Amino acid sequence: MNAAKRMIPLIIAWIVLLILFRMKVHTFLARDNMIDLVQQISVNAIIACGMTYCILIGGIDLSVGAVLALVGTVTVSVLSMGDPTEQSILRLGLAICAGLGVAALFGLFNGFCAAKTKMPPFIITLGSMLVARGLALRINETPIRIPAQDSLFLAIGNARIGGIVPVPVIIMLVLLALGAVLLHRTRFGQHLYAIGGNREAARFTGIAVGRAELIVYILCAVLTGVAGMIHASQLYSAEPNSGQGFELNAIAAAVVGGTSFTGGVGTIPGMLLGAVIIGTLDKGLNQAGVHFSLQYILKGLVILAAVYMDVRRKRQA
Amino acid sequence: MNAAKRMIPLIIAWIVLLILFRMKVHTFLARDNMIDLVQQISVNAIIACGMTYCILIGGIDLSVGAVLALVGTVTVSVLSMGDPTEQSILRLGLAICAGLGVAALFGLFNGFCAAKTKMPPFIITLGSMLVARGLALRINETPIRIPAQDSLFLAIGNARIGGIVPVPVIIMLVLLALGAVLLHRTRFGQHLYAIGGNREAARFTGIAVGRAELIVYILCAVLTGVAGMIHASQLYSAEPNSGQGFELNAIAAAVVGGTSFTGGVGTIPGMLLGAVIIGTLDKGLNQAGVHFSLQYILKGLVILAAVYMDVRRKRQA
Amino acid sequence: MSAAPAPAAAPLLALRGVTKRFGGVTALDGVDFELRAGEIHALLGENGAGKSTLIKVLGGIHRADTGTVLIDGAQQSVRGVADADRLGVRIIHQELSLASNLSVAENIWLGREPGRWGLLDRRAMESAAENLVARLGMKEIRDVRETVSGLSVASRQLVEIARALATEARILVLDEPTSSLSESETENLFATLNHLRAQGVGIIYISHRLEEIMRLADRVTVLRDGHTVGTRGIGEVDQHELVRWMVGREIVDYFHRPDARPGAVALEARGLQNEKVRGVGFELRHGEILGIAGLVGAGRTELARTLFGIDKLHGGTLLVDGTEVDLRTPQDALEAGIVLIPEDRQGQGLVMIQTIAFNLALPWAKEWNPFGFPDQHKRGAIVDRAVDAFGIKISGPDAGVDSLSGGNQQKVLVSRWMEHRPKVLILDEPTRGVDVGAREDMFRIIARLVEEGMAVLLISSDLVEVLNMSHRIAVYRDGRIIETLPAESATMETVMQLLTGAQAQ
Amino acid sequence: SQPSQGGGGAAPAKDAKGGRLFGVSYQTMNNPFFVELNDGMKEVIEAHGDRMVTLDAQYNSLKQKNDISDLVLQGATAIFLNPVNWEGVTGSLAQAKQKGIPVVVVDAPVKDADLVLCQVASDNLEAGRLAARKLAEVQPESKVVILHSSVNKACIDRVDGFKEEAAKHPGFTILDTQEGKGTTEAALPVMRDLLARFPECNAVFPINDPSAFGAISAIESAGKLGKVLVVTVDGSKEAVDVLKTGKLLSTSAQFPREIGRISAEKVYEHLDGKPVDKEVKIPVELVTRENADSFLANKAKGPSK
Ligand SMILES: Nc1ncnc2c1ncn2[C@@H]1O[C@H](COP(=O)(O)OP(=O)(O)OP(=O)(O)O)[C@@H](O)[C@H]1O
Ligand SMILES: Nc1ncnc2c1ncn2[C@@H]1O[C@H](COP(=O)(O)OP(=O)(O)OP(=O)(O)O)[C@@H](O)[C@H]1O
Ligand SMILES: [Mg+2]
Ligand SMILES: [Mg+2]
Repeated sequence: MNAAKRMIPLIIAWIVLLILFRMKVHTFLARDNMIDLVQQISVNAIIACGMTYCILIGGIDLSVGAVLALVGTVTVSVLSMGDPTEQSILRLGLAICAGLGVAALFGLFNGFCAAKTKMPPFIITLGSMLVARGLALRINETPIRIPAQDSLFLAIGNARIGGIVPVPVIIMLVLLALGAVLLHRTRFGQHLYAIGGNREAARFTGIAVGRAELIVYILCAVLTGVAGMIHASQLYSAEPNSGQGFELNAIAAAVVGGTSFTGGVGTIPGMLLGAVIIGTLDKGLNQAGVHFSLQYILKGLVILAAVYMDVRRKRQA
Repeated sequence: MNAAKRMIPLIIAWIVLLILFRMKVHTFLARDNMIDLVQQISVNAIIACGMTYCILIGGIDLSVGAVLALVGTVTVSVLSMGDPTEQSILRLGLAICAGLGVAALFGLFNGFCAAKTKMPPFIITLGSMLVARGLALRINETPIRIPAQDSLFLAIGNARIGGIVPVPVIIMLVLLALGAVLLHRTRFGQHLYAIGGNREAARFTGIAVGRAELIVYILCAVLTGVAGMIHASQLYSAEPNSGQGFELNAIAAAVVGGTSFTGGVGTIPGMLLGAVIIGTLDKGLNQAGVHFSLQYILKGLVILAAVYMDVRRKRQA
Repeated sequence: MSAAPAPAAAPLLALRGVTKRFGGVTALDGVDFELRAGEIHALLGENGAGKSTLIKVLGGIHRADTGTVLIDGAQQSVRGVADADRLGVRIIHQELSLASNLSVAENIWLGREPGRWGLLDRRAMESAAENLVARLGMKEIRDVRETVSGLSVASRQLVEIARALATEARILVLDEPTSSLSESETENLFATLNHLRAQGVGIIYISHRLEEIMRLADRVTVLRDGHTVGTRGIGEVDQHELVRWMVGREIVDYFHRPDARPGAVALEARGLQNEKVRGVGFELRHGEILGIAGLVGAGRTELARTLFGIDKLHGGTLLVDGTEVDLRTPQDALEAGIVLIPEDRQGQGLVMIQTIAFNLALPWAKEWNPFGFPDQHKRGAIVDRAVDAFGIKISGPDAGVDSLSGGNQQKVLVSRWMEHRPKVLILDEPTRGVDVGAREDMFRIIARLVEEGMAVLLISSDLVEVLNMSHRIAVYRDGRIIETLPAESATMETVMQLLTGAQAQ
Repeated sequence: SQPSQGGGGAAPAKDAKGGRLFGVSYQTMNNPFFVELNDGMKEVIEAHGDRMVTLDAQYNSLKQKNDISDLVLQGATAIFLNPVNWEGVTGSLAQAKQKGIPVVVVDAPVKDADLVLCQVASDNLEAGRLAARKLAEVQPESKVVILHSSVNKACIDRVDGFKEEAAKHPGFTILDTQEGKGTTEAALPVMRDLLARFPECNAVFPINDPSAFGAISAIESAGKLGKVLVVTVDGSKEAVDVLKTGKLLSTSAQFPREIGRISAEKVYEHLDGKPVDKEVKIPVELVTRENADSFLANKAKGPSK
C-alpha cells in the first residue's frame, strides 16, 4: 500500500516522458513501438530483478555483465558442438543447463564469500567480474555465431507469440511475477527485508542470514544467466566482450524504482517501473534523434532527479 | 603502527610477485622497467588517493573516469584555441585552470548532493558520471590532438627529470605525500576517520560533517583532474571516450591496500601499495606473455585473495 | 558455586563451567548458573562483569569455549540462535535489535512468520500481533502496521518484549529491559512477568536498578569479573550487601547533590519552538543542576537536540551568558559552550570501529593546531585521566571501544567531554546501563564540576536520580514544561502526580 | 597461482624461448578480423623461429601505451600496432624509435607516419565505395542510415568512401549517421530505433560485419527483412554465411590474414636491411551472394590481384 503510493510520482514522471516523446515522434505510442519498448528492457529488467534482491539485503552484484557474457559464450559453444547443421533438443537442453550451471556457480561463489567471509560484496563481485570476463574470453576471443539451424534457441530472443508478443517479454513477465511473489508474499522475502533492515537483528531472531544471502546471489546470477541467453539469441551470437556496463543499468533501474542503497527497501514492481522509465528515455531520445552525447547527459539528470524525488519523499514521511 | 603492521602481508605478496616475474622475465627488475612500473601506476594512484578519501568516509566516486575524460577534453580544447602554432604560458595556465575548474565543479556537485541530500553517493556519482561523459563527447566526439608546440603541457606526461625520473612520477609522489599528511597528520584527516566510523557520532562531536564531505569530493575530483592532464599529455591528445573503468581500478587499488568499504579504515601508503601490486601484476603478466583472458582471471583472483587476507586479519585482531 | 540447595528435580536450566574469551579478555571464567521453573532470577554485576556475554552464550549468539548447557537436566548443544529458539529460550537483548524498515507486526513475528509452504499470511500475522499487544497492555503501540522507524525508543523496547512473548517461552531472558521504560510501562511489564512466573516460566532478569530487583526477583546471582560470586534468595540479602558483592566496597550515598550556590544565568530559553518542542522557556544558572522529569516519549531528547543545534529552531530565542546565540549546527553550540552527551551511545556517541583512545581524544581535536596531530603523550594523558576518574575497565588505550561492555562504553562517552569544562552540560540519560558504583563515581565528578560553576541540564528516566541530583525539577510533557519545582518541595509523589495527573487530562 | 602458465594462442612456445620477441598491441581482440590478422602474422613469425606476444588494449589507450612500453622495455625486436586512438600514440612511437625498435602499423593508420616503419592497411576508402556502388546497382533509390564507429580512422575512411560514391547517385539520401560502436551489441538497439524513426529507410551501411549482424537482427525483429538492404565491410566467414541467406547484400572483403602476413614480412625485410614502403594498401574485394563460395575458397590466399 505504502509501496504503491511511493510509485505514483514515478508513474507521473513516466507519463510525462511518454507525452513529451509523443509530441516529438508521432509514432512513439504506436502499438509496435510500445511492444518494442518492453522487449528492449527485458534483458535489463531480468537482471535488475536479481540486482534488487542483492541491494535489498545491503549487497550488490557487479559481476552480472561479465556473467551474462560468460553464460552466452558457454551456451553457444555447447550449441555449436557436434553437427551444427542439425537441430537437437538434447544439445539445446545441455547448452541451457551448462549456461545456467555456470551462472549458478558464480552466484554460489559470490554468495559464499558474502556469507562466510567479511569481504564486501562490491569487492567480491568486482573480483568475480574479472574472472568471469576472463573465462568468457578464454572460451572464445571473438563472437560465436549461433548455428542458424538452432531455430529453437533463436526463438528465445526473437520469436513472437501470435506474431505480436515477443518471447523475451513473456519470459520477463513470468520471471518478474515469480520474483515479486517470492519477495512480497513469502517468508523468505520477508527475511530479505529484515536482513537489509538490520542484519544483526535478523541474526538474533534466528534467521539463517548466510543461507539467505547465498540464495540471493545464486538467484541473481541465474536470472542474469537467463538474460544472457536472451541476449545471445537476440544477437544471433555470443560475444565474450558483451554486457559491459550492464551492472550499472540494472542498478539504475532498481534504484530509480525506489530500491534503497542502505538496504531493506525496494519492490519488484518499482524496479520494473524504473527499467521502463530508463528504457523509455533511451528509446525516446534515440527516436527523437538526440545526439548521443546529449543522451548521456539527459539520462544522468533523469536518474539524479528520480532518486532525489524518492529521497525527499522518504525524508518527509 | 597498527596500520604499518597491516601492510606487511601485502609487502610480502608484492615481493613474491616480483620474484615470480623475475624468474620468467629476466629484465623485470631492471631499473628502467621498475621506473616504468611506477610511471604506469601514476594516473591510477593519483585517482585512488581521492577515492581512498571517499571510501574512507563511507562514500564512493564512480564519476572519476568520466571526469578524467572531460578534464582532458576541456584542457586540450583551450590549448587549441587561438594560434596553436605558438606556445603561450597564458594559454597553458588558462587551460589548466579550466580543466581543474571543471573537475572542481563536478566535485562540488557530488559533494553537495552527498552532504545535503540523502542520496547515496553511488547514485549521485553514477549520474554525474553520465553527465560528465556526455559533456566530454559534446565538446568533441573524437580525440583532440595537443598542438605539438605545447611542449610544456606535453612535458607533464612525458618529460623525465635528469632523463631518468618521469614527471608523472614526481607529481604522483608529491600529491600522495600531501595526501598522506592531510589524512594522517591533521585534524581534518582525523575527522574523516570519525565520519567514516560513525557519521552521527561525528556530528554530535561537533565535526562539520557536510563540509568535510564536500571537501573530500572536491579533492577527489581535483586529483582526478590532475590525473586527466597527465593522461592527456601522455597520449598527446584528449579522448572524450577515455577513462572507462578507471573508477574500478582506483577502487581496487584502495581496497587491496586495506581501505574498508564500510568506511573509517584505510591509509594512503596502503593504497599506494595496492596500486603498485596491481601495476606489477599488469606489467608482469604482459611481459610474461600471458594471454589477456588469463590476465583478467589472475587479476580478479589476486584482488580477491588480497582482500580476503586483509579481512581475515581484521577479524582475528 | 551455587549457594542454593539443590532441589530434588533437575533445574529448568543449568549452566556449568562456562568460559568465554575474546582475544585476550576473559569475559566468563567457569561460570555456574541455575534457573528453576517458575522463578525470576536476577543477574547482577558491575559493567563488564559478563552478564550479557553469559546470555549470549545461552542464546546461541556466542559459542562458549568450554562449559555445558543443561535443560531439564539433559545436556543440550546450543550452536546457533535457532537451537536456542527450539529449546524455548527467548531473549530481549541489551542493545535494541529490530529491523526498523519493517512494521511492528512483522518484527514481532520475524523468523517465525505464520503461513504455509513458505507463503506469508499477512492477515494472520497482523491480527495475532494486535491481540498480543492488547493482551500485554501496550497502549503505546497504536497500530501494528506502523513501521518501527517511526517509534520512540520506549515503544521499540515494547516491541522487543512483545516479540519475546509472542510464542510459548520456557526460559525468558531480559537484559536491562526497563532502561528506557517509564513507570507505568514498567509496572505493566512486571505484571506480565509475575503472570508468566505463575505459569512456570523461568525468567532471568538483568538490571542495574536494585529497587526493581528487590521487588521482583526470587533469587539473585552476582557476577564479578567473569566469576560467579554467589547466589542468594532475595529474602536473605539487602540492597547494601548486594552492592558490596558487586562493587567490592560500601556505597552509602549514591547521589552527591552539589551545594546550591547558583550564580548568574548561564542558559536562558524563551519560547523555543519546533516540531517537537512547543514553547519551552527556562533559566539555568551557573552552579545549578536543572532536572527534567518526564514520561518517556515526552520529547525531552528533542529539547536536548534543539539546544545543541541538531534540530532546527523555528521560533524563540536562546541566550548564553546573556548574549543571544543562533545555533544552527553542533559546532555553533560547542562554540557557545554547550555540550550534549546523547542518549544513544552506539548510534550517536561513539565511533565503534575505532580505539578507546581515538574516541576519548576526538573532542580534543578542536584544540589541535591545524597541522598537528596530538602527540602520544597528550593522548595517553587524556586516556589515563578519563580511565582513572571514571574507573573504566579497559585492556589498553588501543583496544576497540566495541570490546567494552555497555556500561563501560557509556563511561567513555560521558568522560570525554568532562575536561572541556563547558558552560552548559546537557546529559541525556547519562546512567543508562551504568552500574551503581560507576553511577556514584559519575555523579561525584559532575557535582564537583557544578560546584566549580558549570550548569547542568539533567534528563533521566530514573526519577530517583532526577530528584536526588537536581536543584530544581522541570516537569516536562508533550514538548512543554508544565511546572518547575524546587528540590525541597519535589517528592516522588508530587512529581508522579503531576505527570500522571497531566496524562489523565 | 603461477603466472608462468602460458595462455591461449598468444603464449610463446616453451622451446621457442631462444627466438626473437615480437609484440603486437591491438585495440581489441573482440573481432574475428584481428584474430585472423594475428594468425597471419604468427604464421610468418613462427616460420622464422621467433615468438610473439599479443596484447589486447580493450579500447583503452592508456593501457595500450603501457602495453607498448612493456614491450619496448622487454627489448622486443619489432612491434606491430593497431592503434586505439590514431592521434594518441605519439609517445609510444617516440619511445620505440628512441630504442631503435621498428613499429609497423596494421589496419588503422596513425597520424605520425614519420615515426613508424610502415603502415599496412586495407583500402578502406575503396571498401566504402564498393558498398555504395553495389547498393546503387540493386536499389538506385536508397534512403540510407549509417552505423558508424567514429573514433576509428579506418571506419572514418569507409564512411568517407561510401559518402563519396553516394554523392554520385542522385537517388541516394543519407538519413542519419549514428554510433554503432562496431559491435553487434551496440548496433542492435540503435538500428531498432532508427527503423522506428525512419519508416522510409530502406538501406543501412554498418561499417563492419559485427555491427551488420546487429543491424540484421533489428531488421529481422522489425519484420523488414528484404525491405531494408544491408551493405557492409569486412568479409568474415560468418558474414559470408549470412550473405548466402540473403539477409546481407554485400560485404567489402578485407584480407586480414594477408595484412598480418605482409606486416610481418615487411619487418623481416627491414631487419634484413632492405628498404620498405611507407604505406602498403591491401586491396579489398566485393563479396556478394554470387561469388560467396569462390571467395571463401580463395580467401586464405589473399586478394585476387
Ligand atoms: N565482542 C567482544 N569482543 C571483545 N570483548 C568483549 C566482547 N563482548 C564483550 N567483551 C568483554 O567481555 C566482558 C564482559 O562484557 P559483557 O557485555 O558481558 O558485560 P556486562 O556484564 O553485560 O556489562 P554491562 O552491565 O555494562 O552491560 C567485558 O570486559 C567486555 O569488554
Ligand atoms: N523518526 C525518528 N527519526 C529519528 N530519530 C527518532 C525518530 N523518532 C524518535 N527518534 C529518536 O528516538 C528517541 C525518542 O525516544 P524517547 O523514547 O527517548 O522519546 P523522546 O521523544 O526522546 O522523549 P524523552 O527523551 O522525553 O523520553 C530520540 O532520540 C529521538 O530523537
Ligand atoms: Mg551487558
Ligand atoms: Mg529520550
